[in-house]
Amino acid sequence: MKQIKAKVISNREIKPSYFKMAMNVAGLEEEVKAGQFINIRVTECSGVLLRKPLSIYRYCRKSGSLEVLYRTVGRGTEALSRKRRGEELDIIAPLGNGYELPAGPEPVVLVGGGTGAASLYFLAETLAGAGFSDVRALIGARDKENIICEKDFLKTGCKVRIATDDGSRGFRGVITELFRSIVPGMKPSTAVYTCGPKPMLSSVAGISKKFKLRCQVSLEEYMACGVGACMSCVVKTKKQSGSGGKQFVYRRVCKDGPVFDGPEVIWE
Amino acid sequence: MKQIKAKVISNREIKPSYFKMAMNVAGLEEEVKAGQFINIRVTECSGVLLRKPLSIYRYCRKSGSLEVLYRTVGRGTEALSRKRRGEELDIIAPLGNGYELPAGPEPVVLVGGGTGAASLYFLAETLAGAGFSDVRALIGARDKENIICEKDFLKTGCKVRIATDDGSRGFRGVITELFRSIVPGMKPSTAVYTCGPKPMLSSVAGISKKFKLRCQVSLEEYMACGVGACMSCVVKTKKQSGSGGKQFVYRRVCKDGPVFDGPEVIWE
Amino acid sequence: MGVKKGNSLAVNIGGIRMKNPVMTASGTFGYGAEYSRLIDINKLGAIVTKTITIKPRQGNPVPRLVETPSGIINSIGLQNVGIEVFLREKLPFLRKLKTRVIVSIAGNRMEDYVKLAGILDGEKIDGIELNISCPNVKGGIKSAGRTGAGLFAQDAGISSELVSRVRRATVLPLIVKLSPNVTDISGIAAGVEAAGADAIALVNTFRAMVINVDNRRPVIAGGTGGLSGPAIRPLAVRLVWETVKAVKVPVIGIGGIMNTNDALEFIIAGAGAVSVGTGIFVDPQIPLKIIRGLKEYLSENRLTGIGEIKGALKI
Amino acid sequence: MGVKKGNSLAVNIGGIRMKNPVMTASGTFGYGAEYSRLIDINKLGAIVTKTITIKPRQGNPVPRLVETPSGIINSIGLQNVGIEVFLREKLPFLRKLKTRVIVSIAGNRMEDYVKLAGILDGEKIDGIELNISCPNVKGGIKSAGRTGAGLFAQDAGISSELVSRVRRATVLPLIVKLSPNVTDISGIAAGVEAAGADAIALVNTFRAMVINVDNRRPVIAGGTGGLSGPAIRPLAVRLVWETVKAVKVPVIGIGGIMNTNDALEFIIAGAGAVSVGTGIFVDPQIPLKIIRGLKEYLSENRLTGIGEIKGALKI
Ligand SMILES: Cc1cc2nc3c(=O)[nH]c(=O)nc-3n(C[C@H](O)[C@H](O)[C@H](O)COP(=O)(O)OP(=O)(O)OC[C@H]3O[C@@H](n4cnc5c(N)ncnc54)[C@H](O)[C@@H]3O)c2cc1C
Ligand SMILES: Cc1cc2nc3c(=O)[nH]c(=O)nc-3n(C[C@H](O)[C@H](O)[C@H](O)COP(=O)(O)OP(=O)(O)OC[C@H]3O[C@@H](n4cnc5c(N)ncnc54)[C@H](O)[C@@H]3O)c2cc1C
Ligand SMILES: Cc1cc2nc3c(=O)[nH]c(=O)nc-3n(C[C@H](O)[C@H](O)[C@H](O)COP(=O)(O)O)c2cc1C
Ligand SMILES: Cc1cc2nc3c(=O)[nH]c(=O)nc-3n(C[C@H](O)[C@H](O)[C@H](O)COP(=O)(O)O)c2cc1C
Ligand code: FES
Ligand code: FES
Repeated sequence: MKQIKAKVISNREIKPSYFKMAMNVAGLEEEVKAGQFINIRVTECSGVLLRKPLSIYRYCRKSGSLEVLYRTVGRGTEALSRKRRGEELDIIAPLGNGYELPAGPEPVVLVGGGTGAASLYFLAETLAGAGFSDVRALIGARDKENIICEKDFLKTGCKVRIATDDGSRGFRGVITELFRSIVPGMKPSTAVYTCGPKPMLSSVAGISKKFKLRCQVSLEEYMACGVGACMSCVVKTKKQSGSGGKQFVYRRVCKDGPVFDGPEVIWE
Repeated sequence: MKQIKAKVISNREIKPSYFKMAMNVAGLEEEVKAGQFINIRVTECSGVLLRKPLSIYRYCRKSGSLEVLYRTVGRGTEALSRKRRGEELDIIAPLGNGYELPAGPEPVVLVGGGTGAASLYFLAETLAGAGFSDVRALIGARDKENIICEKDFLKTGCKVRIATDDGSRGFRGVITELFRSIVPGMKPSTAVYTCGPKPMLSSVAGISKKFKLRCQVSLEEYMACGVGACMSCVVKTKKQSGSGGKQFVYRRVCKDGPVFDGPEVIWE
Repeated sequence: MGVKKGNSLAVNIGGIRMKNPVMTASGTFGYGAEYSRLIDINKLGAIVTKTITIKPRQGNPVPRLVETPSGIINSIGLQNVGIEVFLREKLPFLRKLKTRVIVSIAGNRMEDYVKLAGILDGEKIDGIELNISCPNVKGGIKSAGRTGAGLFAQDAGISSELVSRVRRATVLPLIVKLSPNVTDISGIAAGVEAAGADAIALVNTFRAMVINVDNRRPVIAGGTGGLSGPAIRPLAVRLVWETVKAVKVPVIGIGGIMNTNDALEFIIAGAGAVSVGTGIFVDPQIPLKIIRGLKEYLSENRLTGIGEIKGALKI
Repeated sequence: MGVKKGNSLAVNIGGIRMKNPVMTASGTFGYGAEYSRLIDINKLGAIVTKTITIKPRQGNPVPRLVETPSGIINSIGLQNVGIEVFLREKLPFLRKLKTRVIVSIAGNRMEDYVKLAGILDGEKIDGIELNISCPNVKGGIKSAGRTGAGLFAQDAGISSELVSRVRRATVLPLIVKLSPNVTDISGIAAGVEAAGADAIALVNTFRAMVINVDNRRPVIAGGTGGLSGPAIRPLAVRLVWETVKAVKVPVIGIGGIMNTNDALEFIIAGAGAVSVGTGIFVDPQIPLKIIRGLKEYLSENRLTGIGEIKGALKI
């Protein structure tokens, strides 16, 4: 974890309201794992005060380039989308725990909804590099205009399936239905990773549990500090042994996560 | 007075921290006078809330182009300096009363300090257009790096004299000293116009009064509405007949000014 | 966006029937005329005038204004033309408008309010707003013969007494504008309601200070001023919500309203109407944009009247 | 910029000698360790820990946080590890630091404060801060057996009583953190001073509310939360200025401090030290930048110590 100035290398709109931004993080000197994120100060204007957390979508240690993939949803991401090559960003990176890779050569299923695909793509790349050959990516979105990273996944050698709510591409329906439909054929050793909206994560975790697949979920929560100090970003998790009489424990998405084991999380 | 969207035509740094911005105000449909100003919304970010008032530096009714000349001194002007060609600005224009032209073909002296030269240049252009042939412009600044509009004035046919505090160009000393040194040679019918920092205006007004020259001063005050509604931008002026027993009257720089007759103003 | 027929923005604020719940806040819209070339004033629900006093007031020295993060501080000190000139020169213009005209009044002593209300009682206006909460003038509690140097609106007892005295001086609808600079707004609000207020407006500005560290003086000539703008909106929404729970009369929500969403926050919290203040300076179109926005919100949510979401907060 | 020899930022805050007047505000700097990889904590004047309670607290449901114009609202609800785990697992790290360690404590009832102060009395810490002003927990006035539902710090009598009881339980320097949600800060401040406070910290957050107009629910799960950040700075500066006039003990200025200029505003208003809260989230370097900036200000103005500008406001 380090606070550095990162120069914008490029920042372009890959499709309406989705941006890819690359920046130079040469000073980082640290291992970066898929599932980790960075916290960006997007403007000096106090009207948008907090840093904005974005998952790491790509990282190349050699060139020192780090990429994020984001959708403009409000003031902060819009300010970010106006950054141009050469401008400097104040970032804190890398943050969070990241995905834990499977122990052996198990088959892997990645289930991504919306911009959740970004961190899963980085995971797919990592898995490919580590020799995992049976990786399937399921990408879901409202419609075909909102499908991202498809080509990225294909390039890593993944098998890719698409689901759209309106059926404009691939499976018609929510991605969890597509997931549910393929799970029965999976080996019990299959590792599931999922990132996206909370109801989707909850559902993927539930299905995985039912079929006894290990599932890691990457959560999002409103964050202030990003380093575990402020207790803003908590999620209800099952109490561990030794945590007394409590029914649950609030854990920090920024520090204890953002990746949690599916069964740990109390979905509400 | 109208609120319109003005597209930026150009916005360039003419010297360190001085910018010229041209915008298309085709919708204005109104006469624009030298000494008037516009009120610009520089950003949607609430961190800089108020509009920023800037004098009109140039206006061409035919092409619908309006120019301002500004120095970056804080958040608002800095945000403005980042605007690029094609972006739209929300402006209210034209505002204020503007300079009153001399009745006959009197000689004219313009005394400008800092960015005050901007509105005086527009006046010089107007005077040239109206056939005034004896116009002298005195421009003052800290040093030669901060002298602006010199060529502009020359092009209108003005005689130009420069004063710098550090003597790096022209007269060494404050512009009011230069003014004081030339006044004794002026005809009593000479019209004096001045725009710049308050102490300079006060001094120019004082010298003019002593030599019985008519002097118009263009004031600046912190503004909120710009249209005379909020009473933020007042200046103490001598009571007019009929204003009762008061020692002074607060008048609005935005609406009753920004141009006042020198002797009207109570300088403090 | 088609607006469904029958959608209605009309509201009744303590006897003042407005065609929509969007007003302009006192002191930010002058006497109306100043903005008449920029917006169609006739579309507004109501105008509240700059606060008027018995005698004309010069107001405070400059600087009277400074920008702060997402806000501004002002200390105008109620510069106004006085009731006489107001009635003679300003009111005729306002009367011609097709919007409700509410005259804000203030004084240093209770008697001033009573006298002004009495004078206005005979005039063709739609209501009176008692500004007992301006942080930029002297007077207040001390002038009522009590100890303490606060505003009238910082003392429940004095506020109630003032309102009941004014109540006897006029039959016009009476709006009482309260101060947010208090520990407990609900007691004060309940007090002025009991004393005869027809509606409550809040918030007035929060007392605030900015210091110039170079010359070590306050930036505002008077030392402190009143903070307004988006910075205070979350505080104002909370205060309106607390007030609504304490009274039955309508509450006018004010504080940092910049768009339809902001106006809706106040209405959902329980406000019967909203006033735009600082927002007018930023964009004079804001009140009209909000009126359009509220209509759309009603259509989109298949509501027939703004009353259906008033106080609809689920908590 | 060369720093003149002899310039001194050292301050004594109610018996706590700090090498500089720049602290971190409770709840925004965790237990110190969280930020240790991002800044050199040893350079800080003092750290104030997250508020500790007797038992561990789960805190409030999420969302606990929302951004507002130039501010944030939080309702963490004092999630903390409890005094036992704090002493065992968190304090050892803090003790090793070359900065002052102030432990913030709170409880639902007065006895909780007394008990915690008693426990901490024997520990190697530099001071205790009594958080009697957190707007996000239950307890307060009601728990003291009085009527009303406010915070301890909203009632002068209760605040004084609480402080004098805690005073008897510890010889450690006692900082009392006050609430800005009051009509008159000076009476409350004078009361806690008389009851034995060694210093006063303010402001804690302002109670605030944001509503989601789509689902018509408050964005913060608990309904309201506390507003902090630059939005409140002008209010905090005013409150510190009023407090300084009412008491002799040092006042720690808190509220929206983002840079040296902001810190100087508080100091010139009369604060003996300043705490950075929300600013830490925006840029963890802010406290260290302020320390450097204060040194430069002293040099540039040929001052030998920060005490020379403390309360230097000309008004
Ligand atoms: C660990 C993590 C990784 C993320 N990765 C990505 C990513 O790779 N790509 C992407 O497009 N988005 C990602 N997000 C979401 C992204 O942070 C928000 O979209 C962004 O902060 C919105 O800011 P805004 O000012 O544009 O919108 P706002 O108008 O402020 O808010 C829009 C919505 O965004 C969410 N949000 C706002 N601020 C924060 C914050 N500080 N922390 C968390 N959520 C917030 C809220 O739910 C809010 O309703 C991630 C979030 C987290 C917590
Ligand atoms: C009628 C008028 C005409 C002007 N013409 C020009 C011009 O042609 N060129 C030019 O460079 N500048 C001009 N100014 C000054 C210009 O408006 C300020 O420099 C600008 O508003 C500063 O904004 P900021 O956010 O960059 O600085 P800030 O950091 O906000 O303030 C820097 C200083 O600028 C002044 N200022 C800030 N806001 C306002 C405001 N709303 N109204 C008045 N003064 C303010 C204050 O004195 C402040 O101390 C004019 C001002 C007025 C009133
Ligand atoms: C420049 C200015 C002048 C004001 N004058 C008055 C006034 O004369 N009477 C009054 O009751 N309120 C006055 N106010 C307060 C506003 O009416 C309003 O209550 C406050 O600004 C909060 O709303 P806002 O955040 O939308 O501005 C004034 C506010 C400003 C900014
Ligand atoms: C996320 C968060 C948590 C906080 N927790 C505490 C706390 O536990 N105890 C306390 O006394 N104050 C707490 N505060 C208040 C701060 O210490 C500080 O008083 C307030 O935020 C104002 O300062 P600022 O504007 O610099 O943030 C918290 C503030 C924030 C933003
Ligand atoms: S964002 Fe502060 S603890 Fe996670
Ligand atoms: S800026 Fe409002 S009256 Fe001049």
